[in-house]
Formats: sequence, structure tokens, C-alpha cells
Amino acid sequence: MAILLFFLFAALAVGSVLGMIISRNQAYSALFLVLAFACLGGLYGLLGAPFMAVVQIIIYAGAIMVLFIFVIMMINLGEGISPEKKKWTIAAAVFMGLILLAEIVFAIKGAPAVPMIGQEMAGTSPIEIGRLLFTKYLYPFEITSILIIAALVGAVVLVKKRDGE
Amino acid sequence: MNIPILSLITFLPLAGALLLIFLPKENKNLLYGIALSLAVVVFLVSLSLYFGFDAQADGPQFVEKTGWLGFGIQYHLGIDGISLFLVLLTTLLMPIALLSSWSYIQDRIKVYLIFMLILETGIIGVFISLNMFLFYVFWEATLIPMYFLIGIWGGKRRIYATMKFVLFTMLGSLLMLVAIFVLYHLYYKATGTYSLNIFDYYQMLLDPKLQTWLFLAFALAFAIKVPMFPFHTWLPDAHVEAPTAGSVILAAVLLKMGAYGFIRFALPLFPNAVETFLPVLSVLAIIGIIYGGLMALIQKDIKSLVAYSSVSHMGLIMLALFSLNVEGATGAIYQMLNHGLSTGMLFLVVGILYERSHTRLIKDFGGLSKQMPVFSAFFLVALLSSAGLPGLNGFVGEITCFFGIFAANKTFAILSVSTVILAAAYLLWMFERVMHGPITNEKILSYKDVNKREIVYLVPIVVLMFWMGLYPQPFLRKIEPSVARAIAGIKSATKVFVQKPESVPAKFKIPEGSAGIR
Amino acid sequence: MTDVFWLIPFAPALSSVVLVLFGSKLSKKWVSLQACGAVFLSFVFALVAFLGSLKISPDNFPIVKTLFPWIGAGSFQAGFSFQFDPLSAVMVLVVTGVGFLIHLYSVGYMAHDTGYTRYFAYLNLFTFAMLILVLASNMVLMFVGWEGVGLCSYLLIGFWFEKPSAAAAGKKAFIVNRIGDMGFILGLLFIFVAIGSSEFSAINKAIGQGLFPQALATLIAILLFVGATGKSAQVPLYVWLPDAMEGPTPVSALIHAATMVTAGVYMVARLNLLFTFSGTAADIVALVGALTAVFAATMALTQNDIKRVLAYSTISQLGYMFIGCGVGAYAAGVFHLYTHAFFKSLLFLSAGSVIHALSGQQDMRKMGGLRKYLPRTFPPFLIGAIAISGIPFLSGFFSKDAILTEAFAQGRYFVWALGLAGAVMTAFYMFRLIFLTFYGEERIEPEAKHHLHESPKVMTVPLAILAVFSIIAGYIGLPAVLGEKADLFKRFLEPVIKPPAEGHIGAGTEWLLMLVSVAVAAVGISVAYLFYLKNPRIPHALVARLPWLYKLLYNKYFVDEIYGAVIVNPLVKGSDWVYGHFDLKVIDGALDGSAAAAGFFGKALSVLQTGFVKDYALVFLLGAVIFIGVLLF
Amino acid sequence: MIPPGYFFILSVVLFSLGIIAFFLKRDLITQFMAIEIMLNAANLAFLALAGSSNFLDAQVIVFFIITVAAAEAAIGLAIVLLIFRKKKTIKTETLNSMKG
Repeated sequence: MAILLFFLFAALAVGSVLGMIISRNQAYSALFLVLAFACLGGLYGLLGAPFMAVVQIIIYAGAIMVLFIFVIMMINLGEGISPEKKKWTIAAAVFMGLILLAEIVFAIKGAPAVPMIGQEMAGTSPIEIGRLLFTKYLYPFEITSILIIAALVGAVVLVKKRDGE
Repeated sequence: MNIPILSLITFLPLAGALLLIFLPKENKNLLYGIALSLAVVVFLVSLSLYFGFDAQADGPQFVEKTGWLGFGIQYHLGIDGISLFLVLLTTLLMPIALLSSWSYIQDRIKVYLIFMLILETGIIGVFISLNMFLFYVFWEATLIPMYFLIGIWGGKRRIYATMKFVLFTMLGSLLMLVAIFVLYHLYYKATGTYSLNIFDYYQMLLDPKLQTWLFLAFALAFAIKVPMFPFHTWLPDAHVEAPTAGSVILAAVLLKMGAYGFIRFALPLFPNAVETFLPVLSVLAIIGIIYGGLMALIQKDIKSLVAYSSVSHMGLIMLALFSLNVEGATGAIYQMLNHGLSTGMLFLVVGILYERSHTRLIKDFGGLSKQMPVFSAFFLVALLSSAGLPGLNGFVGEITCFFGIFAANKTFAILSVSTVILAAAYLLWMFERVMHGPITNEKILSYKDVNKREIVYLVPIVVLMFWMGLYPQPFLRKIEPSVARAIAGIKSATKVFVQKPESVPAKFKIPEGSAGIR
Repeated sequence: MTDVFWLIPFAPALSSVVLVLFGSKLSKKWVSLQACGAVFLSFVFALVAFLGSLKISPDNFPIVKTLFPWIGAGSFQAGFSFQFDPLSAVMVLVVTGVGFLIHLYSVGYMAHDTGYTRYFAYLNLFTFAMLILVLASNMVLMFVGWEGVGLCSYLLIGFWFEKPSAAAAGKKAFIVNRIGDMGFILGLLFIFVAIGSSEFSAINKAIGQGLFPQALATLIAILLFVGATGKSAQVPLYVWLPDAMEGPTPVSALIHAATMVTAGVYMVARLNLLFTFSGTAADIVALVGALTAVFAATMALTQNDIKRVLAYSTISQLGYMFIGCGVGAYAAGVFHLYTHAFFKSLLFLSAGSVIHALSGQQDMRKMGGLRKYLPRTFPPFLIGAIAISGIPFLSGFFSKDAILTEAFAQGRYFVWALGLAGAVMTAFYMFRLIFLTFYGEERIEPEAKHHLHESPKVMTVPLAILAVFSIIAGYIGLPAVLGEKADLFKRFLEPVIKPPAEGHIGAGTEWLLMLVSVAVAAVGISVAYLFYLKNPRIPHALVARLPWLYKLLYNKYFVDEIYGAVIVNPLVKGSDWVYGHFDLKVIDGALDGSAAAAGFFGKALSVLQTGFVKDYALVFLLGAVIFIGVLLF
Repeated sequence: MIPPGYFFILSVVLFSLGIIAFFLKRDLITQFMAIEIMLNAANLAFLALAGSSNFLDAQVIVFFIITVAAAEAAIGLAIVLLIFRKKKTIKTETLNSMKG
């Protein structure tokens, strides 16, 4: 059952990423991405991390991608942008991307075996993550909140229309 | 003593700078009031160093030492008779420099004051650091505020001047950084412990060939800072373009960092290389003395004249230092203070003139003594101090320097004494053209004599000039023992080298690599 | 009683400081009172110390008083200490005595000057520095006075600094003096390194113990003498003194006649053991002195400026003092210094009175016949002229004669002959001065004549006093021929100055020499009478006959021009050239060049920097691929 | 059950697709999206490794990564907007003001 779900999500994720690449309209790209991220959320669930799955779907697929779509609408390029014309750059990029893929796959194959996943899928409840966040990772957690505030303020300041513009 | 005085005087200005950041930039009086009173407080606190300093005690005093970043990087401060007065000079001149900018600096006052205070922290730090890392940090830290001081508040060619100044000094100090790394590495290799403590490095006996390279790296950094011929050309440009206070600090204190570096680092660390290069350096110093004097003779801009006179004077100081005897080195240290006062005051005086006339060209002046008699008196005192007139401070330093040089090498001494003539010639000729003669330029008739504020910051310098000229013992007494120890250290290190390797006891032998512990 | 001697310099110092700081708030009257009073106080102290010292046995000299340790660095030690001995006593008395009279005179002379306070501040400072110079017990402190008087000289020559010539003259004086000072410093260093001290007593002791090799002693003595030629305006460094006449006349009298310029003589006399020990150096001193005496006298012959004539005369007279020192008659040299202080300051002050009367006119061609207008100035002037010309029974005769006699006695006939030649010219130019100024037709400009007036009492009284001393001052140093003990002056100085090796000449020869001197002076005076009173056409005829000679003398042998062309100009022009072609082009050029090179390479490499994000990313990716590849294999 | 290798392979495939997408796309926004894909691929690898060893800290780290990514997205998009306003375009081939 799980393996089936895995393949379903995997295929959907890869497919939607491909779709995002192919589509010329940015809005469609963004929607494809939402789908991809949702699939990833499902995969997280399969990995025994239900909390992360929810976070992924709410924050990524939800909040961040909404932001993207928002900006796309604001910018509104109409026809969108045609794909890259410098052929050799694409060739080189695709080629190197594939090499990287091969390299890492090769690296994983050579790595020592990892125990199977799924035995204790229900083992990690949000409670424990919460406990970790507020004990061991308290400072990073707080600092992250400062970071977010800074980002918030920064974004507002950056985008704010100044006099004379 | 439980109060960390050294940390206090180092970081109080920095704290002041931080405070200023949060103050409104429009309130000039408040900003100046805080900066100035802080600088005065720092000076008063630093005075306690003088009274607490025990000239006879061996080693650094007021030591503060705590671990900092690990790997030998420690927060290690301390002063001896050599750095004591350089610190005092800095803390004294800072309030004076600030006061002198009151009407000179008109825009961006807040930023200006912040940079000045940061500069003070940097300079004091350089003189009191006993850890190489700390020293280097402070050394570079002085560059940044100076860069902006010249670059923002400077004259017409300020960008060129400030780039030249920073790149020139940076070039030298980067080589020094490499040399510090090498020392660090060698020390670790020889002992297995990390250290950047300068006193640990004093114990190192280095392979003479390696010493050469390390010494050259250090010497270049310091020679550029001093500046010694032929690395002097950044100085006139920087001085001419810098605002008055910048010039004052630059001439009075920043140049001393170079000479200080020589006596604290370059000379004691590499005794063998010193022995090899001493003649070359001495000749460069002599060329600096005469060349600087001749160049000063024909300058058309008062500030660049004073800048070249600095080259000449610093040449004498370096030559005296290179004589490697107690008299010469004491004279050199004392002369550093004198040069700080006299050249600092000359720049102040030129600044006063500039504020009224907005020109510094000699030909634009003439007959000022009539219009500004009090100013004329101050100018003359500064000038005579710079020319080494007996009774004023310059003479005491100069004659002691001459004596040291003479005891080391008579030919050098005879050549260097020519500065007596040259200094009188270029200074008095300038004075004649600027202050004497009939008033040719009608604008001069509108110049006002020095005001109360200007008198307030000039008088302490004048008083010190007379004091140091008539009764120098309070200074010399504190300087001399430290200098004597430093010189003895250099001399004894040189002797170790003179011995043949066989005669060095086994544990002192230089290991295959290149470092050993002496 | 002698112990008060260390107090001598401080009254003028204090007064000077007060005048500098609070001068603007003081009334003119108070200023004059304070300034003159301070010098008078010093004079009283000096007198007390002198009288006290008369009772002290010669072996107890010098009396040293160390006020505080001054410079101390390693083996370089110098105290702020004074010493008192007969030589100092003479100098101190001259400085404070003549100095006081000149201060007094200045009250009248400078009465209408706007810089009145400043003037007295400088003058007091000068007195202080001069006293330091003569009282210092070591050479380092002496140098303080040495330079201090130089500074005051600079300030006072350039007193009327609005006049470009005055400002330039002051500067010239200081710089030329500094050339000499370089010699002084080097001599000082040689001494210090050789014996580890610069105390005069230590130096004398070291010479006694033979610590100096002969060659070293000569070198030191010559170096110090270079200093003396600067300060005492001897060949070749005399050029500043004539220009120094730009200063107020009392200044010329005090500094450039009576005191400062004699500092060199004092120094040589102070170190007489060194010079005598060296021998060669003493010969050089004598020779330079003799050359200067004649050389300066020739230049004085044709000058038209009344003060310049006196300036050249001063140079010439200083030459005589050096002859005295050089031939070993140090006492005679100092004696001449002492008499010269009276008659030369007298001459200057009376000249000042003349100038004052003529509203600043100094050109003798615009004077003449002033005798009847200036009844209180003329007699002192005449007395001064007679004294300097070497007419018997006035002070100048005794001192000059003592020098020349000694030169002859020591067998220095060449020096003696030069001295004699100088004496003729001295008599000639002095009386040329008298005749042109006070006799003959009036050539006064109408404007000046309108204001013509005799000087006030405060100026003429000092003249009278100085005139008296110009007459009687010589009687304490009578020639040896009048008896063993006739020369009181010499005997007084004996603790400091060893009498020269006996070069005996008979009484007859001595009388003869005296006669020659007198004859020579008489010849000079008569020729002057002939030329300028009896038959004024002769000088013009001579000029027409020997125009080149006249030009040469009138232009002072073009020495200033030669110095300018040979030393000053090349130095300035050369520096300018080096600055333009080396400092800016080579050194700075190398620097800017390397900056430009760095910039060039940067530009070249910046081709790689396209500015497109994707290109950067591509390189980044390539890097990642390679990095992982390296990690794997 | 599911071998962890599967997750890794998927993660790498997604990462490479992200790279390729970055180079194929020509506007800032979609390139930005490509970067997000790579980020997620990395997260997946992280969680896969954590799941196999039941290591909770890894989840916390991923949590942080996501929050930081949110902040980054906000700032990044703000910059994109700014660039668009200044240059009236977001085509990367027209943006080369970084050239020296």
C-alpha cells in the first residue's frame, strides 16, 4: 500500500515539475508547483513525519506559493516569457544536471545500507517536536522568529513606494 | 588596581560612538558636547596611567589578559614607558582635534564625530595590544575611520588621496599579516601550543634566512606608515586633502604607529635581519631627512610643506631608533611626542588659516602678522618647536637623537644634523612669505584673530612645548628604563645570533624547520 | 655674595613672560619701567656677584650652581646649571650694563612705535638668553642661550616685518646662524662622545689629562669655530650682519654690536684650553679673524648707509677679537670685546639718534653739517669714532693695541700686518662717516629738515654714560710695558685664561709698535679729512679712475649674489626639479602605474563577469559537479 | 516497505530537474520557483534519512528550513517586484547591472 502511494506521489511530483518547466505561463507554473509541493507533503507523511507534512502543505503549498501567484499577478507579463534561446547554455546546463544526477546516484549506491523506512511510522508526534523546539532548539527558534520579522519589515520597506516614484 | 583602565580608555570612545548613533543629528551642541566631554574624560582617565606607572618595574604594566577567541588569540593589553606617552599623546590630542573641527566641519557632524571616536579607540588599541592578533585588528581598524574622514570631509582630490592612503597602508599591513601567520605557525610547530603573545615571540630564535623575509614584511608595513623614503608620497596627498583634525591625528599619532611598530615588533623579533638591514634602513632614513627637507623648501601649499617636514622629522626619529642605543631610542620616543605636538599644532594653525581664507597656498598670504598678532605668536611657537629651538621641546628630542646617532655612526650623524639648517630654512621662509611683508591680498584685512575656542585648544600644546623643553625629566625618566630594556633585548638577541651554531646549547638549537625557542 | 649669580638671568625672563602674556593690558609707562627695571635688577645682581667674586681665591673658580637635571637619557646628561667665574663676570656685566643703557635709550627711540610692548618683550627675552649663554656651565645649556639669542635676533631684525627687506633679513640671519650651529652641535657631540660630559670644567680637565688626541681636539675646535663664525659674523658666514641693520637701531647696538655677536668670541675664550691645545685650530682662528678684519673694513669704505658702515665695522672689530684669541691673547680678545661693547654701542646709539633726528633717514649722502643741530649727539659720536680708530688714551687704543702687540710678539707678522691694514681703514671709514654726517655742506632733504630735532634726554643720557666708559674703560688693561701689574684685566681673567706662552719682546719694541699703531690711525684720519672735507673731488676722481674696484667694494664683493647663485638657487631650483621629476613622476608614477596596471588586469578579467545571473549559476554548477566528482573519485 | 534509496533517488531527480528548470526559464519568478524545488528536494533527502533512523532533530531542522524559506521567499519576491518597478522587466537576459 505504502509503496503504491510512494510511486503515485513521486510520479505526480516529477510530472508536475516537468509541467512547471514546460508551461509558458507563470501562473500555470506556479500551480504545477503547488501540486508538486503537495505531493512532497504526502511523501513526508509516508516518511513518518506527519507534522512536517502538514507544515509543508500549509506553508509551502499554501502560503509561499500564494505569495508567488500574488506577485505574478502584480507583475502581469501577459504572454509570459518564451524559453531560453541560448542553446548552448541549456545544453550545458542539462548535461551538467544529468551528470550531477548520475554522480549522486552513484554516491548513494556506494553508501552503506540504510534500514527500511516505515516500521515506526507513527512514532513521531508533534508533541515531541514541540518539546524539542522549546527546549534544545529554543534559541534557534527564537532567532528564526526575529528573522521572519526582519524579513517582513524588510519586504515592506523594499516594496513601499517612496516619494517621487 | 582593579579598574581596567586600559580597556576603559580604549573602549570608552567606542561606546561614545555607539551612543551618538542614537542621537538626533541636528543637535550639534549635544553631539559635540558628548563627544568632547568623552574625549576629555578619556584623557583624564589616561592621566592616571602616568601616575600609576612605575618606571623601574620590568615588563608591561596595567596588564589585562583574558582568553578571547582561542588558538592563542587573547585579549591582552599592557603598556610600558614606550607606549605610555603615545597613549597620552593620543588622548590629549583627540579633544583638541575635536575642538578644532567645531566650525571646520559643517555637514554630517554626527557621522564625523562617530568616526573620530572610533579612530581614537583604534589608535589606543594599537599602542596597548600585546597580542599580535589584537594588534593587527586595531591596526587595520584605524584605517577605516581615516578613510572616511579624508574621503568625506576632504578637499578636492580627496578620493584619490584617500584611496592612495588606504591602498598604500593596506599593502604593507597585508604582508605583515602573512608574516604574523608564519610566526604563528612556526611557534606552534616548535612548541605545540598556540600563541600570539608578543612576549612568547620574543623568545623565538628564527632561521636568519627566514628572518629576512619576515622582517621585510614587517618593516614594509611600518616603513609605509612612518613613512620612510621612498614610501612617503601618500603622506602629502593625504595631509593636503584631509580636514584639519584628520591631519592632526594623522601626523601626530598615526605616523607614530609605524615607528612604534619598529621598536615593538620589527626590531626585537628579527635581530639578525635587523643587523643586515640596518645600514639600508639608516640610509633611507637619512635620505628621508634631507630629501624631505629639500622638498619642503619648495612646496607651494602650506600643508604639503608641513607634510614633507614630517617626512624629514620622522626620518630623524627612525635614524635615532636605528642607532640601537639607549640615548638614540629614548630621543626617538621623545621626539615622537615632540613631533606629535609641533606638527599637530602646525596643522591646527594651518587649519585656522584655512577656515578664514579657504586657501592654503603660500602665495595667497602675506603680512598676516599685522592682522592676526596672537595667531602669529602661536604659529611662531609651533614653528620654532618644529625647528628644534632650544627651550622648546623639539630641541631636547633632537639633541638626544643626534647624540644617539652620533654614538652609533658619526657619518650618519653629520648628515642628519643638516636638518637643523633645512628645518629653519623651509619653516622660516614659509613664515616670512605667509606672515611677514606688506598685506598684499585685500581679503586678509577681513580675517579675524584667533578666537577663544582656538586659544583654548592651542594653549595646552604651547604649555606642553615649553614644559617638555625646559623640564623634560618627568617624561624621560619614565621612557628611559623601558627603552633601555627594549634595546638590551635587541642587543642580546643579536649576540645570540653572533655565536656559531655549535656553541649554542643543544636545546637552543634551531630545529630543521626554522623555529626554536630561546 | 657671589651665590646670587644664578638669579641674574631670571628677572628679564619673568618680565618678558609678563609682557608677552599681559602686555596688551599694561600702560606704556609701566612697560618701560618693568623692562628697564628687570635688566637693572640683573645688573645689580651681576654687580653683587662680581664684587663678591673679587674676594674669592682663583682656585675656587668656577662656582657651579645646578638648578635641576635637565636632559637625561642614558649617558647623555645635561643639567640646567650655571657657573660663575671672572670671564662670566665680565660678560654678565657687559650684557646687563650696556643692555640696561640700551633699554633706557629704547624708551625714547621706540616711543612712537606701535609695537612698543612687543619690542621690550623681545629685548628682555634677548637679555635672558644672552645671560644663559654666558652663565651656562655646560655646552648643551650654552646652546640654549646660543640659539635663544639667535631667535631674538631674528625677531628683532624682523621687528618691522611689514617691510619685506626686514623680514628677509631676519630669516637670513637665522638660517645663516643655523649653518654655524650645525658646526656647534657637531663639536658638542664630538666632545660629549669623547669624554661623556659637556661641562666646561670637565672639558678643561679632560684636556689637562690628555684625553683628547690632538687631531680630535683640532676637529672639535674647528667645528665649534664654525659655530662662532656664524654667530660672530666672520668670513664666510658674515653675510647676515649687514642685512641685520634692518632692525631698530638700539637692537643693532645691543645685539649686533655689543653682545650677541661677541658670543663666538666668548665661546672661543671659554674653551681657550682646547684651542691652545689644538694649535692648528688657533691658527685658523687668527687667520680667519685677520682676513675678516681687513675684508670687512674694505667693504665699509664705500657704503653710504650709516648703519651699514657700522655693521661692517663691527664685523671687522670682531675679526680683531678673533685675532686676539687665535694668537693666544685670549684676555686681549675679551678685553677688546669689553671695550668694543661700549664704543660700538655708543656709535650705534648716536647713529640712531641721528637717524631719529632725520625721521628715519640713513643715507649719509642726505646728511652733512649736522654738528650744530645735534649738539648732544655729536660729541659722543666723535668720542666713539676716536675710540674705535685707536687714538691713544681712549679705550679702543688699549685693547686693539694689546691684540696687535701680542700678534707681533708671537711672531705672527702676517696677521699683524693685516690687523694694521685694517686699522688704517678703520680710522678712515670712521672719520669719513663723521665728516659726511656732521661736517661739510648740508644735504638734508627739506622734509626731514623741517622735523629736525635733537633727541630726548632719555636717549642722550645713555649716550653720555657710554661715552664716558668709552674713554675710561681701557684703563683697567694697560699695556704690559707700563708695569707687571698694569694689566688688571688680564690678571682678573687668569683663573679662566692661561696667559700665552711668553713670546717676549722688549719694552722698546713695544713702544715702537704702539707708535706705529697711532701713526697708522693718524694716517687714516688725515686721508679721510683730505678726501671728504678738504677736497671732496678726490673720491670721485678715484672712482672714475678705478670703477671696477669701486663697484666691487660698493657691492660688497658680490658675495651675497655669489652665495645666491652657487648655493641657494641651485638648492631651490634643484629641489623643484627633483620634486617635479622624481617625487611626482618616478615615485608617485610607480605607484599610480601599479594602480593602473591592477586596474588593467581587472578590466581584462571583467570580460568573464557578464553580469548575467545564469552565467554565474552555470559556473557555480560546474564547480559543484567537479567538487562532488572529486569527492567521489 | 519502502526502501530509503527510493526517496533519495526521487530527491536527486527533483534536484536535477530544479537545476534544469533554472536554466531553461528566463524570468526571475520561475527561476525562483526552480530554486524552491531544489530546496524541497533537499528537505526530502533530509527527512528520508531522519525517518530511517527515527531521528527527531532532523524534522526540527527541516522545520527551520521551511521557515527560513518563507522569509527568503518574502524578501526575494519583494526584490523581484522592485526590479520590475525599476527596469520594467524581469527577464534575466536584460539584467546585467552586476557587470563591472
